[in-house]
Amino acid sequence: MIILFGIFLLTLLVITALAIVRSESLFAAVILTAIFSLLMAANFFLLDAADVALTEAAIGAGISTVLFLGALALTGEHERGGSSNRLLALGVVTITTLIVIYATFDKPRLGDPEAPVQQHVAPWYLEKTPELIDIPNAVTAVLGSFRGYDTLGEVFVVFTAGIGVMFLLSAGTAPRREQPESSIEPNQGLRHYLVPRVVGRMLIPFIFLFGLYVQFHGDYGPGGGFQAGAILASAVILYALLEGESQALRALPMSVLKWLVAGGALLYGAVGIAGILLGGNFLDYSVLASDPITGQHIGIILIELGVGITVTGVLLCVFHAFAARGKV
Amino acid sequence: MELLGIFYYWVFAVILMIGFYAVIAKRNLIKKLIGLSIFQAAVFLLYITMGKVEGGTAPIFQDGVSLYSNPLPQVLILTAIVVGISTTALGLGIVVRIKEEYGSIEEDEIQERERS
Amino acid sequence: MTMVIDILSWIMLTAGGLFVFIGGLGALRMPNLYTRMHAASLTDTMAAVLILGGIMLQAGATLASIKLAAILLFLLITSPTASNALASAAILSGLQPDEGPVKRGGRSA
Amino acid sequence: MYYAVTVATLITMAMALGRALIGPTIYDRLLAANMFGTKTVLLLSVVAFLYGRPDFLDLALVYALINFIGVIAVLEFIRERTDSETAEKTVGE
Repeated sequence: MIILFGIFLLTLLVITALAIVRSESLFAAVILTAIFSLLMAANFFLLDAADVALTEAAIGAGISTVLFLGALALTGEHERGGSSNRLLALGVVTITTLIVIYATFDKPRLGDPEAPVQQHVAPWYLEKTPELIDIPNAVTAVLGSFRGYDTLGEVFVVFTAGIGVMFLLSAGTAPRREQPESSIEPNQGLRHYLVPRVVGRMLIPFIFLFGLYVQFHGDYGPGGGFQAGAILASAVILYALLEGESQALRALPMSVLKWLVAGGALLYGAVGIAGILLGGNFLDYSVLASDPITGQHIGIILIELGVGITVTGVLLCVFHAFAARGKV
Repeated sequence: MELLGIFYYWVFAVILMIGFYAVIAKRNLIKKLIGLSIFQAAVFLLYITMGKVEGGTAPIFQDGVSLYSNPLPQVLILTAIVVGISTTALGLGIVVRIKEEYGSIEEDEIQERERS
Repeated sequence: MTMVIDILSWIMLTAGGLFVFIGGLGALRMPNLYTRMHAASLTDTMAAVLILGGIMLQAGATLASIKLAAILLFLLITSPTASNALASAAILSGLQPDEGPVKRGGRSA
Repeated sequence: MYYAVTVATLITMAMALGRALIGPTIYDRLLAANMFGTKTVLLLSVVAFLYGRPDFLDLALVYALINFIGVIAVLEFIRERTDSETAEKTVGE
């Protein structure tokens, strides 16, 4: 029965994707992307990937819409229409689709426990997690400890992307501060819209609280640094939308955000170095405490914290970079 | 069941190619980026689909459950989603700069501007 | 006793499912934006109360019930707010109630 | 019985998607997206119980908390646009 639900949702997903590509208005395409993200999260959940669904939810529910709208505000929201070499593109796409579909006949069926992907390291991870790390969430164990190098790399990619956006969008224009503060319209957000403002302000503490819960409960349930970073960033972005961007910058100044961006990645790296100094390998947490399992717990909490801090910082820096560009 | 099991991969192929079409055929740069994120989503879906085990449940240990889905693809995709939004933001930043330099985000207009 | 609770929760779940369906139908069939918004808010509030309440009765006094109550609370707070913000945005861009979509600069896609 | 609710929710999701595809205004699409979000919350809660893993309600909670940020962002976007249009008009006059 569940598999039928999954197929229904997947069909909706295809329809949505088609609609996104066909729509002339970029604004409509962005809104449809939000629906696409909701469908993806529901699908991930049906396929047993609670952590992934949580990440998709935290990213897709607010941040990606906000970023795309920020870019649309700077570039214009209508596509001029028309495609270059439409027939050629359609031909290439059709042929590739057919080849990929032909290839799927050789793939293992959905849920086959004998499939090659289930035979490799995955059983080892599942078997050794209770013994070596002793936390219920195997995803966090693999993310933080078994494949800590990967995650370190991903954190640095996020870090680099954040630096890149800040470089790109701070170049070429006079800094805002030189303008008189009382130019035509001080950026005031949605202060005149009472209902969203009151309710939003009331909810921000709860979003923060929930973000912290996701951050520190990640060992026991779905969650972790990536999701928590996105949720915390959503809370601050909500504040910025309601009270105006300058207010949000007053609460969390750019200098603090830059420290967050670098500090999280540094914390992650520092945990790795600490492992070396205490006589283990890089990112080997077992030596952090006298008991290896406690050491693993400490290590995972610290690196998840680092991930959370960097993700929050990068997402907020990117948001502010787009918002500031619009005001110049 | 045979065909149902393979349907997931077909959906993956179709969504992948919808995104691919947007990237190669659309002239608008933001549309291309949206297409790229659809392409990305299709890959995420493929990975998660491969990790599913029949009768298993999410890999968060619970008493009385012995069969879990594969945690490894989930770890890869979880990080990839966050990396995806950061790189999309980078792409949007580049598009904004292009708009400021060339006054347009349509590919052919930019090329015309470049030639003249 | 469990029997009564079971029956009650099934009734709530069925009614909730019905409301969800009616609301969806309304959102699809109503003539203009503001009436559609009315239909959609039906599913956001009434159906959510019934469905989540029905599940809560099934779950009993557990942590899950508390989480469900929190979901219900936040849903009841946020979705009317979203409707309000949506209506404000529509009014702001010149879409009047009682009229169809206003054609202005090709904004209505 | 959970199945009945799930099916009803899925059908409503399809109808909301239909509204999002028809439009005609972007606000209709936004309304549909928002409705889709609420339906996803309900779907996720029901499926969590269907799977017998009620600890996954966190997911539904995320959507219940932050799904309306998208709508708020659109309101801010429209406000910004209207403001700049009025400003341009005043300058033009």
